[in-house]
Amino acid sequence: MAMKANYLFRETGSNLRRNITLTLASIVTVAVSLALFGIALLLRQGVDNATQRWEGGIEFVVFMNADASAAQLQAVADALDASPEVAKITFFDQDKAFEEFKDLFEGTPELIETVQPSDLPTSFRVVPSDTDPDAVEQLASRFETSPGVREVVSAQETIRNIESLTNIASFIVLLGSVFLLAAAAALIFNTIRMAMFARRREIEVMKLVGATNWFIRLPFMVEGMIQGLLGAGVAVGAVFGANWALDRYLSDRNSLQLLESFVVATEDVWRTSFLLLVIGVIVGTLGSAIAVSRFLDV
Amino acid sequence: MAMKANYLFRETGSNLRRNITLTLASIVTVAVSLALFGIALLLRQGVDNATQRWEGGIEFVVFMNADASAAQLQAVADALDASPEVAKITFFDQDKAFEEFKDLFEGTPELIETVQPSDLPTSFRVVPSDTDPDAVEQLASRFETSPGVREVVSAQETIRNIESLTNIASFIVLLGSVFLLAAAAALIFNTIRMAMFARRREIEVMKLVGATNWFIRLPFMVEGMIQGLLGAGVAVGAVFGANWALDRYLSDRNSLQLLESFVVATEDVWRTSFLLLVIGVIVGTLGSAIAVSRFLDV
Amino acid sequence: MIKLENVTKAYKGEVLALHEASCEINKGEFVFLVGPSGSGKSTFIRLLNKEEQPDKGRIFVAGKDIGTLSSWKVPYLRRNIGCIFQDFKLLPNKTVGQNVAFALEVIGRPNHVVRNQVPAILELVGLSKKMNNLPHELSGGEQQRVSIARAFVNRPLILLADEPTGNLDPATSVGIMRLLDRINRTGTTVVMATHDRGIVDTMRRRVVELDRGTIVRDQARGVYE
Amino acid sequence: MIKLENVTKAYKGEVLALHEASCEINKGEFVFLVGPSGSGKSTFIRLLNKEEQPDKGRIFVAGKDIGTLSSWKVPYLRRNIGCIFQDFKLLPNKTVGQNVAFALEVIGRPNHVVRNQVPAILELVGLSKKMNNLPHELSGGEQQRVSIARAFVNRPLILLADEPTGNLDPATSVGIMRLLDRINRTGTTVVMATHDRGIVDTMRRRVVELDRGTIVRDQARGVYE
Ligand SMILES: Nc1ncnc2c1ncn2[C@@H]1O[C@H](COP(=O)(O)OP(=O)(O)OP(=O)(O)O)[C@@H](O)[C@H]1O
Ligand SMILES: Nc1ncnc2c1ncn2[C@@H]1O[C@H](COP(=O)(O)OP(=O)(O)OP(=O)(O)O)[C@@H](O)[C@H]1O
Ligand SMILES: [Mg+2]
Ligand SMILES: [Mg+2]
Repeated sequence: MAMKANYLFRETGSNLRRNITLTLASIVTVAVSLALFGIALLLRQGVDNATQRWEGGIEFVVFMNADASAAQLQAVADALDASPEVAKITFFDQDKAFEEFKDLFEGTPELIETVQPSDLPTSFRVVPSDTDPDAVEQLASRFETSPGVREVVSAQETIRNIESLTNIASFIVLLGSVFLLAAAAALIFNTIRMAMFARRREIEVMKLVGATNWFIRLPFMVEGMIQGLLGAGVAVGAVFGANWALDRYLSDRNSLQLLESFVVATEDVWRTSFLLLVIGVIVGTLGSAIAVSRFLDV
Repeated sequence: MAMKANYLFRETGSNLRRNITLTLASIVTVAVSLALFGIALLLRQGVDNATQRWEGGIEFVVFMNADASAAQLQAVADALDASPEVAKITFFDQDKAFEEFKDLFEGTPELIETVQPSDLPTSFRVVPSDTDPDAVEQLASRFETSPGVREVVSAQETIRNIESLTNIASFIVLLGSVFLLAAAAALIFNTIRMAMFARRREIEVMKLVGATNWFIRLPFMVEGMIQGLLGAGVAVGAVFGANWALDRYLSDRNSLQLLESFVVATEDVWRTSFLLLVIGVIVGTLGSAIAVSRFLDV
Repeated sequence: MIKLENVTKAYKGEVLALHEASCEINKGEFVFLVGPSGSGKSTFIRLLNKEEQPDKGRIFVAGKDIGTLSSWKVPYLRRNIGCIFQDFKLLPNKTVGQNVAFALEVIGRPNHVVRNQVPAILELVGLSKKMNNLPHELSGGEQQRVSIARAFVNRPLILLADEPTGNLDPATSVGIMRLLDRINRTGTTVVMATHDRGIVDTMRRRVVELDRGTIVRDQARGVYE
Repeated sequence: MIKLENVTKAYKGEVLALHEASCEINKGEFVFLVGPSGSGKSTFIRLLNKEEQPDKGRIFVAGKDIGTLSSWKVPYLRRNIGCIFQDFKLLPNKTVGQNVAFALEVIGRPNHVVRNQVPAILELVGLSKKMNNLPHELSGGEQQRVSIARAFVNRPLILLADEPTGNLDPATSVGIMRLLDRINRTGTTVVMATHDRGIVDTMRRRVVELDRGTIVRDQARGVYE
C-alpha cells in the first residue's frame, strides 16, 4: 500500500480544515447523539442505584419510649440478637438520632435549632435477612408488644410501591437508551454518507488517477475517527454537565433522603464517558469506511 | 416574482426524487429527532397523569369488620357525612370490593377463583377535602375507634414518597424533552445545511442565469416542508408505536394498579402528533429558507 | 451599450487579472476578445455579468452603472445578458431540455412559449436527440452547445461568449459562428473570448487583445494577431 | 501496446458511442483521434482507462486484456496511463501543487522526489506562480495545463490526452505539443483526441477518424480531414 504517514496526516488535516461545514456537521451529530445516549445511560444507572439502595434499605425501626429503662433496652436488643431472621441491628441513641436529624434537615437550620437530642426517641434499626415484605412485617410485629417499645415502624407498603416504580422507570430508561443508541448510529452514519456524497466527485477523480481503495479510504477513516472523537468529547462534556446539574438539583432538595440515591458515582460518569469515546471513535471510523466504499467502485 | 405553480411543483418533485440521498437523510434526521422529542413529551404527560392521579387519590379507607351490623355501618357513614373535612365518600359493599379485586388480579384468574365476595371486607373510601397528609391522618384516626371498624388505612407515607419521586421524574423528563428539541433543531438544520452545501454550485448557476432569490428559494422551501412533513409523519408513527408498546407493557403487569396511571390518553397522543407535524413543517421550511440564503449572495 | 472606465481587478490582492482597462462597445457590435491563457478574458466577461466586482473603475451596461446596482436588481440585469460560460455551468440535475427551459422560466415566460422555443433552439445547435439527457451524459462539445442554446434562448440584448467553440470540431464551430453572426445582425451586442485564430481571421470583426490584464490592442475588422 | 478488437459501446442501450471499432497501436506511436463532436473520441479514451466497460469486444493494454482485470488491479493499470481529461478532473480541495503531487504520492514516490518533480513540471507548463492556488482560482487554460502536468509527472507508459489544447491559445498550444512530442520520443505511446486542425496538419502523425462511433479512417502521417 505504501502510504506515507506524512501524506496521511497532511491529507486528513487539510480535509478537516477545508470541509469545515461537513466537519462541524459530523461533530455536532456525533455530539448530540452520544450526549443523549450517555445521559440516558447515567439516568439508568441512577435508577438502578436508587432501586438497590431502597431494596438494601428494607428494614424496620423499633422506637423505644423516651423513658424506657436500660434493662428494657437490653431485653429488646437481646431478643433482636437472638432472632435468626435479623441480619443487622443498629442502635440509635439520642445523639445519633440527632445527627441523622441534622443531616436530614441540613437545608433548614431553624428547625435544627429548635430540637434537642433529648427530644428524640432512641431506636433500633433492624435489617432482616429475608427482604420479603410479608416476612418483615411478621418479624416486626413480634416486637410491638415488648416492654418499653413505643412503636414498630416497617415500610412494606412504600417498598412495594417503590419497587414497582423503579422497575418501570428502569425499563423505560433502558428502552430509551437503546432507542437513542440506534438513533445516534442512524444519524451519524447519515451525516457521514452525506459528507461523502458531497465529495463523491473527488473520490472518483482519485480513483481515475490510480489511487487504490485503501489509499483513498484511510484518510477518510482517520478523518471520521477524529470527528467521532471530537464529537464524543463534546458529548462527554454534556454528560458531565448534566450530572452536575442533577447533583445540584438533588442537593438543593436534599430534605428528601429518598432522592439522594439517584446521584451517580463519579466512577460511573467516567465509565460512561469512556464508553462514549469508544463508540464515537468506532462509529466515526467504521462509518466513514463504509460510507466511502459506496463511491469506490468507479 | 411571477413563478408558475407548475414550475414550482415540477421543480420540487424532481429535486426530491433526484437528490434521494439527501432527501432520505433529511427525513431520517427529522424523524429520529422528532420521535425522540415526541416520546419525551408523552412520557412527561404520563408522569403528570400519574402524579395527578395519585394526588387525587389521597384518601383513606375505613375497613369494617365482616360482622359489623347495619347500624354500625350507618353510624360510620353518618359520622363521615357530618365531617366538613370529607369531600367524598364511596361505600364499597362486598360485591363492589370483589369487582375491584377482579380488576386488580385480572392476570391471575386462579386467585380470583379461590376468593368469594363474602371473604372481602366492606369499606368506606374517603376522599378528604384537604389533601395535606397530616390533616388526612388526623381525620382518619378519628374513625379508628368507632364500633364495627376493623382498621383505618391511610397512605400518607407512600404518598409523600411518590410525590417527591414523580416531581423529580417530571423534572428530568421535562429537561430531557427541552434538550431533545434543541438537539432536534440543531440536527435538522445541520442536515439541511449539508444538503445545501452539496448543491451550492447549482444555486450559483441559477443566480448567474438571472433567477431571483425567491425563485431559487421557494422550491427549496417547499422541498424542506415536504421533508419535514414526511419526517414528522414517521416520527408520529414512532410515537404511536411507543405508546402502544408502553400500553402493552403496562397491561401485561396490570396487577400493579399504580402503573396504570402512566397510560397516556389517546387524545394526548394526537395532540403531540399534531405538534410534531407543525414543528416538522416549520423547521423544514424555515431551515431550508435560512440555509439556502447563505449561498444566495453570488 | 457596454462601457468600462479604468477597470482594475486583482484576485486575492496579488494577481492582476485586469489593469486600468477602458473600452466602449456600442449596441449591435461584435467584439472578439483575444489573448494568451490567463490574460484576463474570462475576468472581463465576468465583470460585465456582475459575477465579480471590480476593485477600481466603473462599468456601465445598458446605460446603468452596475457597480451601484442594488443586489436585488442583479437578476434583472442578468436576464438581459446571455452568457456562455467557459466551463458551461449547466445544472447537473436537470436534463438538457430543462436546462434551456430554465432560462425562460426564470423570466416568467408562459408554458406554451417554453414548449415551443426549447426544441427549436436545441434543433439549431444540433441536440434535438439529447433533449432528455442529463449533462453528464453528454460529450464535451454537446455540453458546450447546451450552454450556447441556454444563452440564446431568451433573446438577450447582450451575448457574452467565453470560448464557445473550445470543445467543438471545425465544422460545428462554423455552424455556431453563423448562428452568432445571425443573432448579432438582429441587433444583439456580442462579446466573444476565443483562441480560435481561424474564426477571428475569417470573420474580420472588432478585436480587443489582452495581455496580462492590459488592453494592448483594440482594432476594428482585426485579425487574431 | 494498445489493441481494440471489435469494441462496441452503447450508453443506456441507445446511443452507440463506439461501433465495432478495431485498432492496434504500437509502443511509441503518436495517434490523433479526430471526428465531429459526439463521435466517440472521449469514449474511446475512457475505455482504455477502464473508466467505462465495453459492451462487446476486447481491449488489450500493455499486453493485458483489461476486460478480465480484477478490480483491485485497476489502480495499477491506471498508474501506467497518464490521462488528460476533457473536463480536467482536478481535485477541487487541493492546490495546483498538491494536485500534481497526488499522482506521485499515489504510486508511493518518496518525498524528495515529489518536492523536486512537481515544481519542475509546473515550470514546464508555465504555472510556477500558481503552485499554491486552488483550481477554481485558475483560468480555463491554466486548469487544463495543471491536468497536463499531472498526467506527465509520473512518466507513464501511455499518455491519453482528450483535447488537451481546447482552452489554450495557439502559442501555448504549440508549447504543449512540443512537450507531447518530446515525451513521445522517449518511448511513450500517445493517443490524443483533438479538434485542432492546425496541430494535426502540422504534426503529420497517424490519424484515426471516428464518425458516429465508427472508425472511418486510419491513416499514417495523416491530416485533419
Ligand atoms: N478566483 C480567482 N482567484 C485568484 N486568481 C484568479 C481567479 N480567477 C482568475 N484568476 C487569475 O486571474 C488571471 C486571469 O484569469 P482569466 O480567467 O480572466 O484568464 P483568461 O484570459 O480567461 O484565460 P483562459 O484563456 O485560460 O481562460 C489568471 O492568472 C488567473 O489565474
Ligand atoms: N454517460 C453517458 N450517457 C449517455 N450517453 C453518453 C454518455 N457519455 C457520452 N454519451 C454519448 O455518447 C456519444 C459519444 O460521446 P463522446 O464523449 O465519446 O464524444 P466525443 O467524440 O468526445 O465528443 P466531443 O468532441 O464533443 O467531446 C455522444 O453522443 C454522447 O452524447
Ligand atoms: Mg477564460
Ligand atoms: Mg470528448
